[in-house]
Amino acid sequence: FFGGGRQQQVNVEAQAQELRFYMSMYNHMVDECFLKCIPTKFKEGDLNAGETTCVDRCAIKFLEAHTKIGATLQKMNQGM
Amino acid sequence: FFGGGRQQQVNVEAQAQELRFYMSMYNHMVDECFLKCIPTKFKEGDLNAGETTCVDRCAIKFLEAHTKIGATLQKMNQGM
Amino acid sequence: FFGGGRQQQVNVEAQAQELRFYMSMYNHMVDECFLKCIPTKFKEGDLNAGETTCVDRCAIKFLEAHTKIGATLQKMNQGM
Amino acid sequence: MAFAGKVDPTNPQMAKMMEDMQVADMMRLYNDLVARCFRPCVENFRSSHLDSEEEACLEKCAQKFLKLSGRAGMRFAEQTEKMTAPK
Amino acid sequence: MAFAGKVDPTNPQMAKMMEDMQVADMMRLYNDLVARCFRPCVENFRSSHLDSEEEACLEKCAQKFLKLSGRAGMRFAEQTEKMTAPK
Amino acid sequence: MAFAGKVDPTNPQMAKMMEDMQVADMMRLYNDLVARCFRPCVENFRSSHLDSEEEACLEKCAQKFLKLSGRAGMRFAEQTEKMTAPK
Repeated sequence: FFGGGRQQQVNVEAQAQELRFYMSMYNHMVDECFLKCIPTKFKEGDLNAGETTCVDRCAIKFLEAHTKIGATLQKMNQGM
Repeated sequence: FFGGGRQQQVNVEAQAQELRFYMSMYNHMVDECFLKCIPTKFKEGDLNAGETTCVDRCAIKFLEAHTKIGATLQKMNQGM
Repeated sequence: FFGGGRQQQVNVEAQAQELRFYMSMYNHMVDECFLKCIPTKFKEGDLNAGETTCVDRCAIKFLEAHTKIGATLQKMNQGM
Repeated sequence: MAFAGKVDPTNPQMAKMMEDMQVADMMRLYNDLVARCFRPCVENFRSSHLDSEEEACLEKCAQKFLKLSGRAGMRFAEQTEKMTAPK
Repeated sequence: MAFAGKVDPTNPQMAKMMEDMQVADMMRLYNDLVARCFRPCVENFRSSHLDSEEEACLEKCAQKFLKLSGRAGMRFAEQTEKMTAPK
Repeated sequence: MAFAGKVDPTNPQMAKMMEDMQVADMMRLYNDLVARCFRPCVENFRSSHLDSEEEACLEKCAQKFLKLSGRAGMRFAEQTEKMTAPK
């Protein structure tokens, strides 16, 4: 019970790091999908049908790429 | 009077965050205006007359864009 | 001897800042050399002979550029 | 945030941290968005002021970006939930 | 890390700090690598899933990047040692 | 810095924080500048050493960038002062 403050501190930092990881992953995803799906002539403020479909697919493919690259990193780490 | 340290601490952090905001804004402005105003064949170390005028206008337009986008964000926040 | 904790704290922060500087320098170097030496059609997972030579030279040239720009910054600081 | 489910918000330290991170992220978003939209929307420097076409372009760019962020966030939340689902 | 020689690892505060920085750097590397390889490798959005060609491209991209990092790290260590050598 | 007016420098904690941020910003500037100028100035890898043309290019690039920073900083200070002027 005593010393719990310290334990909690460590825990908060670990969770903060995890949260930062997810935020960075999400921000990268948004960046890449904006680049891939939105032509730079902005005709309107809404996403049109084609853009919406593109974003949905882009987001899912980006997360698959995340998994794929994670697996590659792990394989290489073990191989060395 | 007691507990003033804590108050001051909060204040320092808030000001630090504001300062970081302005630094980031300024750094982005410099990046964009370098990109827009300076051709990558660097003929001399000084800014020539055309580049100087371009930088002045670019800086002002960038800050106007900052205001415009801030207003757009606020409008959207309220609309949702 | 007393108060050594404070001294050490300062020292740790200074070393942390130095380490962050070297990490950023190294990360920029890797980014630039990937851009310069690796065509985006990835034919294999290994570096081929041409790419390996290019990376070696690119890394050394990047560090020379670091020194050169450091000297330029210093010269300008003194001139002003 | 799309990943709010990743942490325990009943812990007051955690809640404070998340709040700080959200403010920092909002500021980052704002500054990045200005640069991102400035680049394609403002291309001439014959005057010191935005013309109406540039203003319209910036507004549409920001709106589109935020809508894309929201949409992508929905997919992000669904997919990361799926990955961590079978507790 | 190529610059591990820059600090005193016997200091426990220093060791803790280096460990934290290494974890943060690894996470940054991972996220950056995904974006970096996604850009050239995934170009069509006619489907919601990676095809085998895209998967192979992502894998080769990640492998090449890590090998380049290692190689460049060797040059980095050699050269920065040279600069700081005559103590 | 162009935005030094944004904070109270008589507060010692604030002064310490600004000093730390200035050091960090200077380091960031230095590293970013190297990458920014390396990209257009160094294009061939037939040798391991910079030739005189590349060196001259790097120097002019850094000088131009710093002069642009200073100029843009003046405009930045003027405009942000205007925005916050009527205290």
